[in-house]
Parts: sequence; structure tokens; C-alpha cells
Amino acid sequence: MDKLLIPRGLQRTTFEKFLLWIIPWLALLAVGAYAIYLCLAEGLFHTNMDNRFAFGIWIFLDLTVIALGAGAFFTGFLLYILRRKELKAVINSAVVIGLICYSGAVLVLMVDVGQPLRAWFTFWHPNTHSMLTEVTFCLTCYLIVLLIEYVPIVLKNRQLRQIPKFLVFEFELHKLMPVFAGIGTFLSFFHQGSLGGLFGVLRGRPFAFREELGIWPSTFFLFVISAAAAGPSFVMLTTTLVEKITRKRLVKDEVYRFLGKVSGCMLIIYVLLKSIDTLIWINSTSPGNGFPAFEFYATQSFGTWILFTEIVVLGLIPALVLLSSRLRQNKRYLFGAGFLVCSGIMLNRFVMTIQTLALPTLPFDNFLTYAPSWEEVAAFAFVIAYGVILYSLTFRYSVIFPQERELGQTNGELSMREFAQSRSVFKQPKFVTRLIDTFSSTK
Amino acid sequence: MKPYLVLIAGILFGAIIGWFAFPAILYHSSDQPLHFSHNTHTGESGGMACTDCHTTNETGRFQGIPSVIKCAECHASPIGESVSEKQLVEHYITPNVEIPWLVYSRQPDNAYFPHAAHVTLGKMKCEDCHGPHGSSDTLRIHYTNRISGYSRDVWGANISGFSSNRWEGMKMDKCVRCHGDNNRRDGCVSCHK
Amino acid sequence: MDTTVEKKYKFGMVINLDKCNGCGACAVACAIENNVPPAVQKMNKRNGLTWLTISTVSNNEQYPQSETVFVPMFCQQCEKETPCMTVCPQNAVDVDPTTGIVGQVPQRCLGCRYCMTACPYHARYFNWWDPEWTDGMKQQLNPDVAPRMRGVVEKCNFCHSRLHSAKDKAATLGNREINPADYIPACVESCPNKAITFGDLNDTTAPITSLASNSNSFRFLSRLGTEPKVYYHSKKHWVRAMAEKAQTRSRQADGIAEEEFHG
Amino acid sequence: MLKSITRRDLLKFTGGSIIGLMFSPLPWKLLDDSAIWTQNWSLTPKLAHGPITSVFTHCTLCPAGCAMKALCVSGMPFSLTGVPFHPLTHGSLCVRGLAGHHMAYHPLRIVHPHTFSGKSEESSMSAISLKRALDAIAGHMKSTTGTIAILDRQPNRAISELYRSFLQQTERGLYLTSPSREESTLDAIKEMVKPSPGPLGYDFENTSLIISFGAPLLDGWGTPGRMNAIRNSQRAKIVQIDCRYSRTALQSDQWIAIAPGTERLVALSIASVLEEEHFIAQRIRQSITNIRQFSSMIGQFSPEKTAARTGIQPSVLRMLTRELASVNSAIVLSGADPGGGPFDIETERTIAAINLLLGSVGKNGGIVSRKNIPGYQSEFTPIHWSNIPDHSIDTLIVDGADSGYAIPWRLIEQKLTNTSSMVVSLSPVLDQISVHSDYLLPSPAHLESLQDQVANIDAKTATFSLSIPLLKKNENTIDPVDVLRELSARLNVVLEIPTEEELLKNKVAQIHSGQRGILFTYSDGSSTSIRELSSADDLWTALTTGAIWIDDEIHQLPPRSVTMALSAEQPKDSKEEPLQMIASGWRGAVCASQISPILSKVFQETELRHVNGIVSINPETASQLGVTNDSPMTLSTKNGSAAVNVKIDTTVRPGIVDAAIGPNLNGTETPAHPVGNTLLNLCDVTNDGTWRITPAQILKV
Amino acid sequence: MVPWVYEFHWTAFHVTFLLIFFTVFVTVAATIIIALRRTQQDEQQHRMESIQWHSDFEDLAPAMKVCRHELNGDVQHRVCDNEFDCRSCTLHPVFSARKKKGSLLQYEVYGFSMPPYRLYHRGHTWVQQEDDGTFKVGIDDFGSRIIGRPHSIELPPIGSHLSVNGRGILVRRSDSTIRLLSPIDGEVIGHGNSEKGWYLKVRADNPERATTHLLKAEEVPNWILREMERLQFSFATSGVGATLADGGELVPDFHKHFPKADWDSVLGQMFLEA
Repeated sequence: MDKLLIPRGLQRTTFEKFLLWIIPWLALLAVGAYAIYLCLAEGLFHTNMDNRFAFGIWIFLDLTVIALGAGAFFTGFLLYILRRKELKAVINSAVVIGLICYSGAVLVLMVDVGQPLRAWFTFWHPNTHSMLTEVTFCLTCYLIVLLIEYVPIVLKNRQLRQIPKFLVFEFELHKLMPVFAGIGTFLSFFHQGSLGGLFGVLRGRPFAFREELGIWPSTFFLFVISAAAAGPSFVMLTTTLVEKITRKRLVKDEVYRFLGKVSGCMLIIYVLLKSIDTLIWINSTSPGNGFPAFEFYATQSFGTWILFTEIVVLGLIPALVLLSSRLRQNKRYLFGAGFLVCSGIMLNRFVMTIQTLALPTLPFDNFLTYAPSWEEVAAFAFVIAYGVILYSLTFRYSVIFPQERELGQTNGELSMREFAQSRSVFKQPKFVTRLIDTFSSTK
Repeated sequence: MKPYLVLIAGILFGAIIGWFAFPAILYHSSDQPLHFSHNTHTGESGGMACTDCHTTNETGRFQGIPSVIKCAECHASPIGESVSEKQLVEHYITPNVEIPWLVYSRQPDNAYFPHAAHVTLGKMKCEDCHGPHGSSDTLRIHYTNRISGYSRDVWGANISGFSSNRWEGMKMDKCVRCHGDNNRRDGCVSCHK
Repeated sequence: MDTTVEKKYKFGMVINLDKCNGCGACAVACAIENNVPPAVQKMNKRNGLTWLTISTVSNNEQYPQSETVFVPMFCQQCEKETPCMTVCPQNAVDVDPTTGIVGQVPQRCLGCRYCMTACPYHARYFNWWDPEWTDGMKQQLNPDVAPRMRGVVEKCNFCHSRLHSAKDKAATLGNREINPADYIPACVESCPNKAITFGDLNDTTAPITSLASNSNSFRFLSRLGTEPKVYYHSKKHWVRAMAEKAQTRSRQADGIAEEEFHG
Repeated sequence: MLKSITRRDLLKFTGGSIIGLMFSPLPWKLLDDSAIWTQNWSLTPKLAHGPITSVFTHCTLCPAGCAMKALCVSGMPFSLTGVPFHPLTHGSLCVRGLAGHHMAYHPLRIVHPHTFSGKSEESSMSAISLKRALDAIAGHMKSTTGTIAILDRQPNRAISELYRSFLQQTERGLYLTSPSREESTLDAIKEMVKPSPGPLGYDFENTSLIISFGAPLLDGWGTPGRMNAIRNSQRAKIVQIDCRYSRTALQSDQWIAIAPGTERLVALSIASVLEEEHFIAQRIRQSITNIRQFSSMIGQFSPEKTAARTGIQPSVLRMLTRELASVNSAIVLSGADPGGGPFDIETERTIAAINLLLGSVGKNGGIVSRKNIPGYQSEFTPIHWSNIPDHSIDTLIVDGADSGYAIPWRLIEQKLTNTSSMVVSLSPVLDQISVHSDYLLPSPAHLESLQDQVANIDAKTATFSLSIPLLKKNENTIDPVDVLRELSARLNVVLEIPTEEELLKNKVAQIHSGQRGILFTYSDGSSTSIRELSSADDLWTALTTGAIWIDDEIHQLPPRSVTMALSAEQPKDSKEEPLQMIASGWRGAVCASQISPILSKVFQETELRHVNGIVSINPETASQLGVTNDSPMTLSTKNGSAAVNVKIDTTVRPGIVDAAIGPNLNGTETPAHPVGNTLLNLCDVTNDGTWRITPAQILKV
Repeated sequence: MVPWVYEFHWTAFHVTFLLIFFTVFVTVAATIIIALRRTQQDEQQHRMESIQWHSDFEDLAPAMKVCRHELNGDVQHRVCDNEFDCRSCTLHPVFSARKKKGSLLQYEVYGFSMPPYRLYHRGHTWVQQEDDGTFKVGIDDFGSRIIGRPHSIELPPIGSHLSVNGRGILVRRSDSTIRLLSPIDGEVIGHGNSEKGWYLKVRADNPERATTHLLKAEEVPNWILREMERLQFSFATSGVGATLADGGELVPDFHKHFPKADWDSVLGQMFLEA
């Protein structure tokens, strides 16, 4: 039965092995579900958050996850709007990752607000000045868009496509994909930005507060660009991770290199703007609010090294590596740089959220520390487990990487050639060898 | 022809459920603990005004339904023949037990409605909000919303939420509309506690 | 129908830190007045419910030169750019245009706590637990303040229910303006040392107005530009220096505020 | 017909129904109602509806008896405030009093007689009928021959008189009060002067300088509202001599930090300066019977000689003494920290002596005499706990009223006979003492019964007021008068015991017949002379609806003869302990009784006061010990050890461990598992009946 | 949210914000509705099969989409982009017009019987024109051998309409079901069977152009070679690649000989079904 769900021509491990892979994740999912139940049914005291650390690890992870999930919109934008056809190889993967990231983020958000049943009031009585309203609206809409984008991937499952209506709907939907890509890009621009604005507007938190450009603080734009930089890198990293785990080639190297290049381009713009922004903040915004900027870095473990790491080590350096076409050829550099990009964005989100909350504002207050409780960690582990399971199922039962079939066959090439040179059913082995040569030279 | 009819039948069915069956299920009805005629008190025979019983204390707080002490001022012992008056005296006034009235216009705990501001300053009449309650002969059945726990009067007897009677419905929309019409500037906590 | 323009109040407080002895009467009176539940076992300074909290601030000298001052901290009722109000996604926070009081409607609140991260004074509190009272204490709740539920944010609103009562009392007499003596928040009333002065900052004759503009009065974080309406007062130099540590260059901003005050 | 229905038809019908429903109010009303449902959280209590009334009464939580105005909804109090313009409290009400109405519903409230099996910490509590409990108690009293003692921590009440009469009738009775007494200085003065001056009080309003030796003068001492008013009027300079940076030290005009346990030396030094610099008036010298002996003895204690031990610059003490001698009137008083325990008798006498040397006694602006309240017995002389022989008490009855001061169980245990002692508690709640009792006969809680409130120790005139019950008394509780009546009957003690109301009506009648003083009415702030009241019933009515009787002031007379019975003993040159634990607490919240759970706002959620298990040390001490802030440690003394949380505090003297005698965190104590204060148990109770300093160690867990 | 709900502000910011939101919402909804509507239209206009083939074709690896003109040597390398339908291909006439060197007509190609008078479809069906102008349709030798002995063969009912690359014959073998693509447009007028060697008799819609897109004899050898190669690959990916190396005679039923092979996958690949 399981076999009939696997797309033809794709190599998938046995169902037993797949179960062995899934079961630990299911166990993690169960633990996470229990933690979520505790938070929802008994209250948020199960978390280690408090009135001072009103946002905990979840805000950092949510922001990170959404930045990393930006690959979905940015790849879609490049593929459908800018017509970069090579990205067809990863668009499905980007969409699935985006869906996982966004739905996971929304799920965690719903666990970590006190009264999730009232969350929809935001739509009914929106305060349009709040960044969170923008986030709520855009996130909800974009999640719908992602679901719509995910539908074709599911509908192309071997059994579902047997139902002609599904396949035809998939076909028609796919033709309209640029519309969704456009909307996705539009929405992503706003919510990635609003997530940046989330802390950037906090007048009461001079560490995060930034001057407004138009109606949004500068972090709005920085978040959009940094997300666009991180998204492709994350797609690159996850794809290669899937390749490692499945021991298959899924995507051609030039796709990786292209993703790296895109990431590098966005990152260098980001680093430039972030540097300008930081300088303005140090010299004008922060002292203007009565806080000399370097006082924020007075706590030893949160010193200026963070700023340096964020902008140079995890910003400038990977940007330069990714922009060098020579270094990009080397996979170690390529993925290494991609990893640094993602880490840099994580660090940025960490600084914007956790460090902001940890820093005192009142003159008699202290730097605060906070350690998440197991329930908070487990709630996030739930999302990771859910993501892995959803990705695994999609990978197993649908075609995430269109190049997989082709690359799978070129993988077989070597053994074929060996075979052809040895005893053969074919009467004219030389001819076959020549043909294979022709075949491979076309690559 | 036929598929069309099925659809229409469906629409009709849905509408009937929504308009008639649903309101019947939504509310839980209960009788008041005692028969009481406002008309007897306010009509020609009684001649009392609303504020004779529904008083405001010295700090300006509207006291709502009067306590049995108020009733006892006249009904320390039965002055008429009615069964309910006898019950009143026997079960409540003599043992000094409060009557567990069900309040039609009970707002949730977080709503604050100052009667003095509306009646004294705003020159509103009791009937503007409470309708002809003061001249009624019997107490209506009290309906409680099974989901929200509110009295039906908060939404209004008409399930559609629209009514030609001005006093029907006591939802926040109505407060906001009237305040808006009168150019009142309020904060949330002006009417929420 | 009545269309008279309401009086514009600007309620504020001045807290004389020299008079505060950290007894906590204000915090307890506040909790009783506003139906704030007592702590559960795991509650502490960081996750408790204290609309009014009191910080113990030291001059950091060595014994016996060490000195302590108690700083009551609660919603500072920011007048401008009210940080919590602008961030609330569903309008659960607002600034009352007629009183300047920052209101919070817990029944609208979804508990996202964005306002708490926005508040520089950490004067907002989240119900991490279900509120717990003994059965008898439940009957002793103030009937004028709705109790909150788990998962929502709450904060000081200058004992708004007392303003309701004062307005009610005035309205009964046919007055639109309240008698200032009728509106005294619980903390002010309970302070055994009368360290807190409460009143209308728009009323130039009120004692609070001159006290607020006294040179020994200051506001915390005034450079943020949020125009808080709670002032602190101390003759002790180190206390003022402590408070102004982060606002050494804020004189100018304060000057403007004071001018507005008198004008 | 039915056969022809296809799936398609069903779908169509369903689709049509949905369309139909969308055009009906159902979805929208459901949305609205469910939105409301999500806003009404089921666990939030519903508010009471009903008429709001206000009632005046008096607080009984401590001897101060502050006046209160209670707001009630349908008769249930929901808010307590002070009475503005009250002549004694000046409208203030302490934190404990503000939440007094919660006490009847305290989680540790006991509403039925109980017995405890086993005296260990694992004792289990079980309900018992009142009759059986009383039979058992009376049986025990009959079967033993040792002392029957009653511990009464509010000893000036009408019931206190009954206790004393009862004990007298049993012929082996011992009347005990709290070991820490705010009137300790006055007691010492009474001991030293002749003729007996009658009840004494303080005339703070007219004094210029108040020197307090460790008394929590501005932190709940005496009548707190009065002390706050004294401080705020700034008429008198307040000097606190204390090893702790207590709340009083914090608010005082001058804090003189001394080494712990050296109060007697400091007082002697002040006396020596008075003598040395000839500040003692001739008239006073003449009244002192042993002046020569005093002069020769006091020379050994000059500030220079004691400086090494007290840690005070001699110049500071000389300056202070000169100031003391130069002002018109000054008061020097001593007091126990509510958790830290009383001073020894010698220290009390020395401090009292300064007042006598200054001539402050019997003088306006000093220590003044007041009259007895008509109908109340004259003063009694309390026994000092150090004078009670160890292991002598067979039966101990502990009244539920609280003085606000701690009593270590170790001290009580020392006095109980080893084998056959029985402790009976009348406390309405489980607390540090009642958990050790064999029988618990809960009296009505605060605001559940009618009680008298008489002049507090600091009062300069006599006063009388009534505490009107605001709450319905629980039927299973028992009034202490009833306990006495039942026990008298069982022990064949001939004693007429009226009901509480009769008792108090009788007192009011006598006050009325005394024809002295005024009646101050709370509702309008007016005063009426008692003479204008036609009958005792009128006075009773007035007192039950919010009023206080205040006696007239009397003419002061200085004592004719004074005996300076001061010990010249030099302190032992004991080896300095590396760490000394001193206990400290806040009056009323030292586990001698319970406090409202809402006081978590002070203890738990703001850390203004410390809960049980918190110790504070100086940063210097901390670095020597290698301890960081907020770290869990073990505090160990020779009496045992307890888990503590260390706070680093610059206001604590180096080498001192300031152990908080506070309540436990809300919810940690249950009737099945009472905890009490674990640090108080670690204190060393010395032979002089005090527990001020205990050598201690802080160890890693 | 909407003007009649309180807390709606008639400010430019508020209105713009909500307008943008509603626009997004409406666009998303409209796009979905359009997609659904078009699906319905496709259904009504019988485009389902071509869309299915379109989807299948899209999923084929480029190596499987070799242009027939590469097979006959007209061009060095070309990947078909017209779903194997030469009739509408713009380049096909161009390539066909080129002069071709004659090639040997073989009945047997690498051991498979591939008569030159038949025209072959890429999905391993053949078409043979009858004298009466109708066409017989059958499964070619290569296809028959890999199917082996089917459990059942389901033929489209007489009178039904076939379209090129639409579903032709449905073959079931053990747990796999495989559809053979129809090589021709037209109406089914007769059923054959395996004994007869053909399965369908079809009246073509347009007899002149009915076979333009089918492989001719000269293209067959290279095609078969590639197909063998593909078969080889699919066996290789099925984990039984080595067994093929045994060589020897071609067997009539591959299926039976390699029971361990993932036949479902092999058949799907060989018959161009994803």
C-alpha cells in the first residue's frame, strides 16, 4: 500500500525504515503536545517567562523561523516574477519549508499568548498602528497562500493524481502561481518588516528603538532584506541536509550556487544598511533617548562582541564568500557561508528580542537573565518534530525535487557504463558505450 | 428543474433552523421567584414612581432592585388578598431573606453603567432603556443565553438583533452609537471596570 | 440629549520618596481595591501581580553609609506616544481623552504581552496563573472592579472605579465635574505617611501642580518623550542622581514639559 | 421517491442549508456569543451585587486597636481603611490591618476544635468535639500538680482580667505575656521609682528628641499611625541606635550603627557622659538613693572605654548625650525587634535609667502617667520569662490574640514539664505556636466577635473602644470566655464569667459612671464630653457605631525616689564569632499569628519584607564566604540547620547574618502541613530569656 | 474591520490598511475561484486527458524526452518540448523535410519483433493502417515482454473516443496498474485480444494526419536501444541491475524473470507514467 503512494521512479527507503525514522520524531511530537497542553490548559506559568521577560524563547525562535522560512516567498518571487527558471528545482522544497516554518510559528504563537481563543479579535477590532496587527493580518493571509501553494505538491501524489479533477485543478492552480507568488511577496514584505518593526517601534526599549523611515522603523527594512538573504541560504542548507540524510542527489550544483549568489547579494546590501543603521543608532537615536549606546554592552557576556559578530563575522564574511564565484564553486565554502548567514540572522533576531528584554530601562534595574522551562523548549520541539514529519511525508509521497529523477539516473550512469563494458545483453557493446557517451556529453 | 428545487429546499431548511429552531435552543428560560406587578405599584392604585423603590444611595450609587427591607416598609404584613403577597411576607419579609430576583438587564461584571449620569445629567427616562417594564402586570420569563450566560435582554428579544423598539438590546454597540451621536469622548475604562 | 463638552482632566501623582518607608500599604490597598489575587506559591517579584510594585534601591555605599530608598512603581500614565497603547493589536489599551488615564480592558486582551515589552517602566502584569482566592475571600471582592482571568495583562488605572464613584456622586447632584476629594486612589488613601499626592495636573491651584514642578521632583525616563504623569520627589541628592542617571541630557525635554504645565 | 435521491442531491441540499443558515442570525449570533464566552473566563469569581454600606470598627490584630472604616457589599466587608482625622491613628491603618477582613477566610483558619497526635513535625491533626476536648484539658489540669499558665499577648483586655482571676483561683496559676514587650522601658522605670507612678505612657507629641534602642519605632511600634504622625511632623528628632539598618533606622534623623548586643554598653556610656559632663540636675541627683554608688560605677563605661566593643566613635556618643541634655524634653526607649527578641533585664534598666537621669519621667514631653480606665483593674506586674523556672508549666493555654512579636517554641518548650505538659491553643489559625499544641480550641477570627480595645502602651491617656464584628461568627468556634467558663465548671473554680457582651457592657457602664473624658465620633469627627451622655446605653450605642472614649490628661509629677539598680558587670571577653545570626522581622508577621494571603504583595511579590528562609549578608561577608546573591545555602547553628536563600545587602553589618522571621510563601503551608518559621527555631534562647545573637554558619547545600 | 463595527476609524491609515487587506483577501479568493472554474471548464471541454499527459510528460526526466529526430540522426541532440506530439510541432516539418539516407528495414530490432509496416508510439503501442482506412492498435514486442502476462486488460468500450496521449489500454499485472497511452485520435470500433495480436480497431478522426507523430521504422532501432537503456536504468534503480548483466537471450516475460524488481516503478517509467 505504502509503495503505491510513492512517486514512480523515485527511490524511497522501505516503509519499516521510514517508520524507524519517524517514530522518534513522533515521540518528540507527543512530548511537545503534552507541553502545549499544559500551557493551554493550566496557564503560562509553565513557562519561565515573567513580567519582565514577557516574551521568551518563542519570540526569538518565531522570528528566526519566519526569517528562515522567507525562502518560500523569495524563491517564489525569483521564479515566478523574475522568471529564474533554475529555481524550479527547489521551489517545492522552499514552499514546504515555508509552510512548516510559518505554521509552526503561528502554532507557537497561539500557545504563547494567554487567551488564544480571543486572537481573532484582532481582525474584528484591529489597531492598525500596531506592528502586531500587521503581523497578524499578513501572517494569516500568507499562511493561506502557503497552504494554497502546498496544495499542488500534495495533489501530485501518485494516488491523488489518479483523480483527474485533482490533477486538473493542480494544473490550473499552477498556471496561476505567479499571482500567489506576487501576493506572497507582498505579504512577506510587510510581515517580515513588521516583525522587524515589532521591536523597532518600542520607544520604551531604547536598545531596540529605531528612528522611523516613513511609517516604519528602520528595522522594518532591515528585517525584510535580512530575511531575503537568509531564506535562500536556508533552502540551500535544508536541501543539502536532505541530500545527506537520504544519500541522494536532489538538486543540481548550479542551483546551489545560484541560491548562494542570491543570498550573498541580499546579505551585502543588508550588512551595508545594518552598519549605517547601527551608526545612526549609536550616535543619535540611543543617546537621544537618554541611553549612551555602549552602556547596553556593559554586561560582560553581552558585550560589543555581539555587534561585531553579527555584522562582520556572520554578515560581511559570508556575504563576500557567497559573492565570490570562485569560492562558491567549493561546496564547503558555499554551505559554510550559508550556515553563517543563517546563524547571523538568528543572532540578529536573538539580539533584537532576548537581549532587548534582558537589558534594564529603569536606572535602578538590573540586567535580567532567563532560562526557558522544559515546556517552552518542548513546545518548540513540537514544531521541529512536526516540521520533520511533514517534510518527510511530503518528501516520501510527493515530488519535492523535480530534478531527483533525472539526477537519480545519472547516478546510475557509472554502474551502467561498467556494465556496458562487461558482459552485456546487447549485441553491440561498443555502440552502446558510444551512445552512453553521447548521452552523458549532453549533460 | 429538480436540482434547483433541492437547493431551494436546502436554503429554506437552513433558514428555518437559523431563524426559529436556533433561538429556541439558545436560551434557557426560568420564572421569577415571585409574582410581581409593577403596574399595581406604579399605576393609579399605587401611584409610585420608579425612583421610589429603585433608589440611589448617598454616594450616588444606583441600588438596583430594592431589598426586602424596602418591601417591608409597606408589606410588613399582607395588605391585600393576593397569594404572592402572602408568599412575600411569609418566605421573605418575615425571615428577612432576600428575594432571588432574576435581573433582566444584568450587564456583565466588567461593564459599568452609571444611572445618575444618564438619568440626572443625560435626562434619559427609565423607559428609554427598560421599555414599558414599569407598567407591566407580570414579570416576564427570564431567558438566559446558554453560551454567554447573559440575560436575553442584553441582545434583545429579536434574534436578528434589529428591533423597532428603542429599548431593546443593551449591547456595547448601542452604548457606543448613542455616545457617538452625543459627541461623548470616552476611554475604554469610562464604561468598563 | 446632552452634548456638553466634558472637562479635560490630567490626573497625575507626585510621590515623595523621602516619606516612603516601604511599608507596602499602598501595594496591599491597591490589590484589595482592584481585586488583585494573592500570590500562589511560585509567584515572585518577577511573575507576581502587583499593579503597584515597590523597588528597594540602594545607594551602593558600604555599611553603615549604605542607604535605601523605596521607589513605588506603577503605570506612569504616559500622555504622549503611550508605548503600550500603540502596540496593542486589538485596542485593549487606550488613553482616556478626558482623564489621561491609560485604560486596559482585560476582556479584550488576548495576552500577547506586546504591551509589556513596550512598557519601559515594567508596570504591566500578566496573569501567569489562574487567580486564586479562598471561597470566603471571593465574597470580599470589590464589587466595583471586575476580576481578571488567567492569560491577560492588567495594570494600574489610578483606581478608575473610584473615579466612577466620584462621577456618580457628582452626577447625582447634577454636577459634571467631580469633587477632587471624592477621587483618591487606594494607594494614596492608604499611605500612612501621606507620601503620595494625587490630583489634576491641569488644575493650577491643586497642590500637585506646584509639587510636580518643584525642582526636587522628577520623572523616570523622561527623555523617552512619553510624558509620564507620575512624578517622584526627593530632597536626597543621590536619589535624584540615581533617577537621572539615564537622563543627564534630559533637562531640555523636561523644561518644555514644565512650561506646558504652567501654560 | 427516496430511491431517486442521489449523493449529489444530498450535497446540494446541504449546500443550500449552509446558504440558508448564512442568511439567518445563527452563525453571527453564535460568533457573538462564543466571543463573549471567551471573554468570561469561568474561573473568575462573580462579583457580589447589593447595597453598599459603611461600618466603623476597630482592629484587633495587635494591641494598637486602630480605628477602621469598612465598606461592605450586602453586609460583607470588602475594603478597610483608616478613619481620617482620628486623634490617635491619624487615619492610618497598617498593611496587616488593611487586609484584616481576609483573616476569617485564611487558608490556615481552623473552625472546629482539633487535637494533635504527637508533638513532632509530623504531628497529625484531627477534629474533636468541644466537650471531649474540654474534658481532656480539665482532666489534665486535675491530674497534674504543676503550674497552669495562660499566655496572653494582649494583656490589657477585659478577658485578660478574667484570665488573671481564673489563674488566681486555681492557686497554681501563672499569667504570661509576650516575652518581647513594647512597654519594657516603662516596666523598668516602674521598678526603679517610688511611689508607683501607675500606668505610664509617652508624650511624643511634646518631646524634642527620641532615642530608640532598637525599637521598631517607625515600623509598627505602639500605635503606628501616631508614630508616623510624630515622624512626619518633624517636631522631634529621632535617633535610632541599632545594629541593623532597620526601617526605623532608615527613617530616623540619625542612625547610630552599633555592634550587636552592645545596647547596654551604649546606654551606660550615655549615662557616664551625663555624669561626667555634669548634665544630671541637682534635683534629680537628690532623688537618686544610690547616687554615690552610681557615680563611681558609671566611670568605667565612658564612651572611650566602650568604643572598642560598641564600634561607635566616642565623639558621636558625646555629641548625642550633649544634645540629649540640652533639649527641653527627651525620651529614650528600648524595644525588641519583633523577630529578634527582647533585651535582657539589665539592658532595659540601663536604658530606663537614662530617662530618670534626664528627668524625663513624670514630665510633659517625656514619660507620662495616665489614669486607669474606669472598671479595669490596675496594672499588673508581668513576670519576666527568665524568672520562670524551667520545666515547671504543666498546662499552658495560649490565647489567640497576637502581640505582633515572635516567641520561639524553644523558649516555651524550656518552661514546659518534660513529660506530661499540655498546650492548649485558642488561636483561630494555625501558627508557629498553635501547631505545637495538643488541643486547639479556635476562637472566633478577627472581626468575628465583639472585643474591647484599650489604651495601647504608648498612649498618654487612657482610651476605650469596641471592635464590632463585621463577619458572621463561625458556629464551631468558641469564645475564650466560654472556654474559661467551661474549665471553671470542670475544675470547680468559683468564678463568675459573663458573656463577652455582658462583660463589655459592664465596662462601658463604669466608664460612663466615671464621668471623665470625651467621646470622639468617627462619622463626623466631633467630640463630646462623657458628661453630656445621659446613659451608659447611649455611650454603648455610640461606641458600637464608631467612636472612641478618650480620657483626660492628668497633671504629671516626677518620682520622689529613684533607685539606680544597674549592674556594673563588664561584658565577658568572649571569642568573637566569625558569623553571628540575628533574627529580624516585622511586627505582626513573625508567624506568631497569620497574615492575610494578600500580604504576598509585600513579602513575596515585591520583597519589601523577607519571607521565611531568606538571610541577608553584607557583600564583604559574602565574598569571604564565597556566596553569590540569591543562592540557596544552609544556615546552621547549634540548634540545627535550615535551607536558606542568601541575599546580598549592603545595609547589613559585616559578619552578621540577618535572618528573616517572616511568613512562608503563600500555599506552602496547609492545615495538614504547617511550617512556621524555620529560622526562629535556630535561634539560641539564652538564660536571660532572650535570643538576640546566635553563632551561625552558612554552608553550601 | 468594517465601518459599522465600533472602533472603526475613518482615518486614512486605518482605511488604507484594511483596503489592502481586503484586496489581498479578494485576490486570493478570486484566484482560487478562477482555478476552480477553469478546472470545471477543462472537465466540460474534455481536456482532462491531455492535461494528465501534460503533467506526466512534465515529470519525465529530460533523458526520457529525446526528440525523434535525434533518434533518426536529424539532429545531434534535442529534448522534445511538445509532449511527443509532432503534429503540432513547428520543428518537425523542418526536420522531416531534410533528406534522409535510406536505412535498412529490419523486422527484428535487438531481438525485438518490430515490423517496419507498423508505426510506433513512444508509449510502446503500435498502429497499423488497414485497407479499409481504419487502424489497428496493439502493444509492441518490447512492451509485451516487460508486461509479460497481464492479469487483465481493460479496453475502452466500443464507440468511445481516443485521443493521442490520452488513456488507451489499461493493463493490470500483480499489484500494478498501468495505462498505455493511446497512439491515435479516433473512435473505437472494434476489440481484439492477445491471440489476434492487436487490441483495438480505431476509426481515425483525421486519417491523413493520424500517424504523423508516430515513430517510423528508421527511428525504431535507436529508440529501442534507448528504451533498453532506460529499462536498464530502471532495473538499476530497482536494485536488480546486476542480474541483467547475465546476458543471453531475450525472454518473453521479463516480469517473471525478475520478480524482485520494482515492477511498478519499471512499468511506470517505461510506459511514461509518473
